[in-house]
Amino acid sequence: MATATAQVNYLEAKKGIMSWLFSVDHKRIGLMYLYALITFFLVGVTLGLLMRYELLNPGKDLVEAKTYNQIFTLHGVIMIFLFIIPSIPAVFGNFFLPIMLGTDDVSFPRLNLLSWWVYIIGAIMALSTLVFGDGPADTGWTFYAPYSVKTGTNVTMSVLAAFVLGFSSILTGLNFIVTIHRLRAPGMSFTKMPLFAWALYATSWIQLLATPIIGITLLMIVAERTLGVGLFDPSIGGDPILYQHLFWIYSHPAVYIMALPAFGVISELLPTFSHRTIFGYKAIAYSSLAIAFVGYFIWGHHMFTSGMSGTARFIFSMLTFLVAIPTAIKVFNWVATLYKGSIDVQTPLLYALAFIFQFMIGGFTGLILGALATDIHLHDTYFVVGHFHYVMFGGTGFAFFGALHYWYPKIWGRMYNKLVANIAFVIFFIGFNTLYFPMFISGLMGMPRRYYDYLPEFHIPNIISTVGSWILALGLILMIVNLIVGRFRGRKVTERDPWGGITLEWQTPTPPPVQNFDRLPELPKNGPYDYEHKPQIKD
Amino acid sequence: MRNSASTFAQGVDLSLYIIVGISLVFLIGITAVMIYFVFRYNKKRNPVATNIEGSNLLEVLWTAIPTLLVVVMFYYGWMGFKPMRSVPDGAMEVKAYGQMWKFSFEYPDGRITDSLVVPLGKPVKVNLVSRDVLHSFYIPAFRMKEDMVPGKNNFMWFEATKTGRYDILCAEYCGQLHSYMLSSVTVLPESEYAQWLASAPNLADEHPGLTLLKQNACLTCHSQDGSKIIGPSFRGLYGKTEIVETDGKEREVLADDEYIARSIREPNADVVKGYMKGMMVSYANVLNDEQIAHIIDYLKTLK
Amino acid sequence: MAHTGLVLPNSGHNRDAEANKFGMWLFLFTELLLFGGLFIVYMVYRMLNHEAFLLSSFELNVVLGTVNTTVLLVSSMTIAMSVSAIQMGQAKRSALLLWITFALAGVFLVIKYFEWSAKIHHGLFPGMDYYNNLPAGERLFFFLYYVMTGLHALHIIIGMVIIVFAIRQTNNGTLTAEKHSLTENAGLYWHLVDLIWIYLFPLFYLIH
Amino acid sequence: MAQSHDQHQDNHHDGQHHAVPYSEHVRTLVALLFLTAITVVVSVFGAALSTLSVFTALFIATVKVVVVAYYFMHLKYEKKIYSGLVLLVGVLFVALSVLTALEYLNR
Ligand code: HEA
Ligand code: HEA
Ligand code: HEC
Ligand code: CUA
Ligand SMILES: [Cu+2]
Repeated sequence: MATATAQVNYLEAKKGIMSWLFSVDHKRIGLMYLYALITFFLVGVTLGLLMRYELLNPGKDLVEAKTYNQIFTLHGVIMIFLFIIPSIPAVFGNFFLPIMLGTDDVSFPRLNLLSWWVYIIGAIMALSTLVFGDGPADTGWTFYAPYSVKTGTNVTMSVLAAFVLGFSSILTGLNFIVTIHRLRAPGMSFTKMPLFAWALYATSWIQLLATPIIGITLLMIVAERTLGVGLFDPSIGGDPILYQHLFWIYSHPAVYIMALPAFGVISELLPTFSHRTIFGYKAIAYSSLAIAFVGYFIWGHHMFTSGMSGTARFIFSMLTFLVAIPTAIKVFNWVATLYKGSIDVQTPLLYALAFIFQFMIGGFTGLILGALATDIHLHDTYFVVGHFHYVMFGGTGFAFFGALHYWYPKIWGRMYNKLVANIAFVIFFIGFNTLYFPMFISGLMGMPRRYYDYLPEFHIPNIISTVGSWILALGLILMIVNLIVGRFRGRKVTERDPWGGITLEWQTPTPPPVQNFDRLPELPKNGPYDYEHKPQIKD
Repeated sequence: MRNSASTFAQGVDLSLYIIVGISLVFLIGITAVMIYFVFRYNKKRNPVATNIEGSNLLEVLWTAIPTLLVVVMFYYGWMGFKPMRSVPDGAMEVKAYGQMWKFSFEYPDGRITDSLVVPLGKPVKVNLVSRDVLHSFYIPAFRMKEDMVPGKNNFMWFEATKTGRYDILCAEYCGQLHSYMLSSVTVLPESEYAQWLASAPNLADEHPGLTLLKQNACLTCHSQDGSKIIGPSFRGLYGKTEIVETDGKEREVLADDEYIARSIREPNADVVKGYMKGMMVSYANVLNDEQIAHIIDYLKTLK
Repeated sequence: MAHTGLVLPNSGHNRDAEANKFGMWLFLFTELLLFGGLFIVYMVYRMLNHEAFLLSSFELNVVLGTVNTTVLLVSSMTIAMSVSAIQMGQAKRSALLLWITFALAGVFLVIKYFEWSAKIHHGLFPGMDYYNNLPAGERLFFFLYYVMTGLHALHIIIGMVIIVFAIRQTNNGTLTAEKHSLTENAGLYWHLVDLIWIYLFPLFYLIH
Repeated sequence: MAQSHDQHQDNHHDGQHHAVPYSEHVRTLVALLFLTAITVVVSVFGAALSTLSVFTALFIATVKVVVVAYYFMHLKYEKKIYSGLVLLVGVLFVALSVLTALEYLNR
């Protein structure tokens, strides 16, 4: 067995910006995604802050109606296509999937680099609308026809950007599927794979099979705008509702592209910090596949008021409820994993617990929207805005930051200040709930979304929300500053396993060498979370 | 929740309470258990973890119970919704038009209004028509919403249960002034409603051209004071020389009767320089020659 | 780059022809669904404009369509043979078969070109007068016809580029009986182009 | 779907083991041309049976697609998982279409 000779960790292996931009090392690509993502996230979040400021009072506070409309569209486009869809797979999937499988890289390293570049090109296209043409699109991230065909703003570029970003997503998914099928360590069968890998596997299939449909749909919008032919134009018999079908055939499954990797992260965090095996491994693993599959057939719940046939509304509502069941299974198994553990309360665990709480609120409000009667009332109100921020930000966003705190020492070989991290978490958590919970109230009262101005009776919830956004901002700034400071000044971490984790990334040196392993990885005897037979690793 | 004023409110609110109720039980229960575990099995209190792989009984239980519960939720959702799509016979019919950024209503007797007036306790069917892009006709107090889709006839119906005035909001994003696309529905006791219906539409002594501009929402895009909204201002339009683009070529035209009438009937034939083609839709089937003449007549007064 | 000298048992040689092929299949799935979106649009508009679609399909030339179908099927066979050839180590023959495939693809495009230009000559193209005066349903039909056959033609061109690469690598000896992923994948891609045409042909030319 | 054995590749390379004989390709082509001929004939002479011919045509096209995938694309010789995935994608697409069609049929 080969043992460690001179190890060069991946951070120091090569120097210079070019060695990053054209690196085919999955770890470096993961980090490049991280830096790009955080940048776009800050842009998106700043737009969110602006919107909240505008909504502080009825009437004009800051910007004109048209600008407001452009802001929420760009906010949505950035958050969905540039942040949340790539987030966990592109950063942590890239970095850790190969290591967790016990291999040295993904199946197609150069394709992986290409995905990153395609992503950057798409991002530049999306942001270029700020400068070119008549400003960013003002259609909402859904680009509903026929307004998206009529408006003078730069919809064409925004839509093309989404198309390009879709390709990046497809290539990442393709790479992960092949990697998972071909590069698992000997002895690691599918049912001995870490749950994070399972989650990525299910996600990748959605990326692969749903994204092309929105690609072609968006191209049709471009064709309508530039060639003047009307596929969705009612005046020649086109059907705007068909656009909605095609859009949601992708975009509903896409919400599980956002959620499943987060479920994967939580399934890693809980066993590590409870120091025990996960409860119901198979149930969690297979429920990911079930969610991915059922998720394809419920897109119609976004269109309950569009004049669909009663039959369709019936079917879509029923199927929507089906998807709650595999999610419920996950939640119960997670909570059961805490039972009789030996729980070490660290920052990542706090994010995981907040995730479960907030995702439940998001999920339950999803059920309210999935029920026909209530959705008729709540569709396109702030209730929906509350719902999706709870699942996307309170869920996936929190899982993302949890993952960042969890894998941080492995990635950089340093540790952030834990106390500051916990304080930032508390502020973040309070801010989040203050910001988004009032949206359920204003939604129930009947305040429609995408409103530049609103009736005075909605004033109070809006004030609370806006104040919440400031608290949230404070927490986020504190967290990010803490992480940045830790990167340069933090305590050096050299032990392989600072949290006592068990999956293979904790067997490699910290930070990992270019080839990921300095000795053959050792699998625990009974599955990936078998703490009783945890391989002893010495430095 | 806001006051409820239609027969649907009960079904909607009931399904809301049921789902919220079940959800709260789970939310509070699960959160409490979670927090309890974190304290009880903290590593200080419980230094050695017990490995439990899982339990088939529990898996079955927590698959079956949520399944049952979601069936209940679905059932109430469906029952609350079902009546919304079956209009009772003999419902009174009104046509509602949505266009950027104004609702208007056409009654069977031909009168056109800016806001809806309906009798108490009578089913009213509203036929929803869009003249340009998607809109959504939303009356929160009635728990009722349905989209207006161009090129497609959609409808909704309701029966008001309380007199009063309730907001109508546009709930589907439709462009710049989406949040200003408001109207209201006034529910009158039957006798007052009959009175309203009998009274002649109040035309006041406004210029008929101005009335038409208001009724057709022209003024949401065209100002009368020279400022630019979505379209060019009407002030000083008549008799001015416009630079327009016709079939991709720029040319100058005099804004005379013929040009303005054409701009209303085929707005995309000559597109004024600096404005978007396609924003304004044709009013050829909405305004007749006489009405267009009234409008032109009025535009002449806007010096 | 072997800093540690450690070779993981599952990495290097699992990045092989099998992985390439698997990746290619996954890519084909995305292509199928890309066209799938258009097929759904076709389906819906056909349901909504039944008569108009029937009428319009008479405008298309069944003879040319049939010839083109035959051309594509034959080319599918030649490229499949080319894969067999390289597997048996007959590089020369493999390259020749690829050339034939390439030529047949060219024939397909030329015929398509004549079909399109005949239509355009009649003013049957979005934006032209004749087209603009058609009833709505027929306009939808022709628009879909252009988009779907156009996207298909684009795939043919991409396929031809891949074939040229395969020919070059066969000739300079990069592709061999042991290592011929490119030929195999070019073949798979080409068959996909064929598969899609197999549906496009009846949907546009035959169903009246 | 657990294909744990698919990673224990020994050193022999894939594809090498089955070079499909040319004659099989020729037979496949003949079959495909035959099926094409049927569709054309049915459609040209069966114009009266319009809706019927949609389904016949699509059915024959699907048979052709299966033939191409099975022989030309070597599914016959590949591991079962390939056919399984192709089937899955096919089913998924059909399901999406059917669900959409249902909506429009019930308008
Ligand atoms: C991460 C993204 C994400 C996730 C995971 C979800 C999850 C769900 N969503 Fe959400 N949704 C969005 C993102 C997401 N959504 C977005 C972005 C929009 C708006 C798009 C736009 O218009 O701009 C939206 C809109 C949206 C609508 C349309 C609203 C409208 O416009 O009218 C609906 C309607 O059915 C809905 C339903 C659901 C349901 C039922 C789930 C379910 O998957 C939730 C399942 C989870 C649970 C149920 C909680 C956990 C379970 C338990 C604790 C066990 C106990 C359970 C039971 C007893 C049942 N969502
Ligand atoms: C992951 C996805 C995500 C995330 C994280 C967020 C985050 C936020 N969103 Fe988001 N939102 C969406 C996705 C997301 N949103 C989507 C998809 C829509 C629908 C768009 C549409 O309708 O088309 C939407 C719509 C939407 C609306 C509705 C607009 C409308 O309908 O009119 C509102 C309104 O309040 C809002 C607010 C916010 C706020 C306040 C944040 C907060 O997180 C922001 C909190 C702010 C901070 C934490 C500030 C941090 C500040 C700094 C760090 C300073 C940095 C400074 C510089 C770089 C100079 N969002
Ligand atoms: C949704 C916005 C919108 C509405 C509603 C609208 N218009 Fe317009 N209108 C425009 C735009 C944009 C233009 C400039 C582009 C063009 O010429 O098509 C325009 C141009 C015109 C012109 C030519 C002006 C000039 O300067 O030459 C006239 C006249 C006109 N509109 C009349 C009307 C009338 C009358 C109505 C109502 C019955 C109406 N418009 C409703 C957006 C609108
Ligand atoms: Cu009309 Cu929004
Ligand atoms: Cu959804």
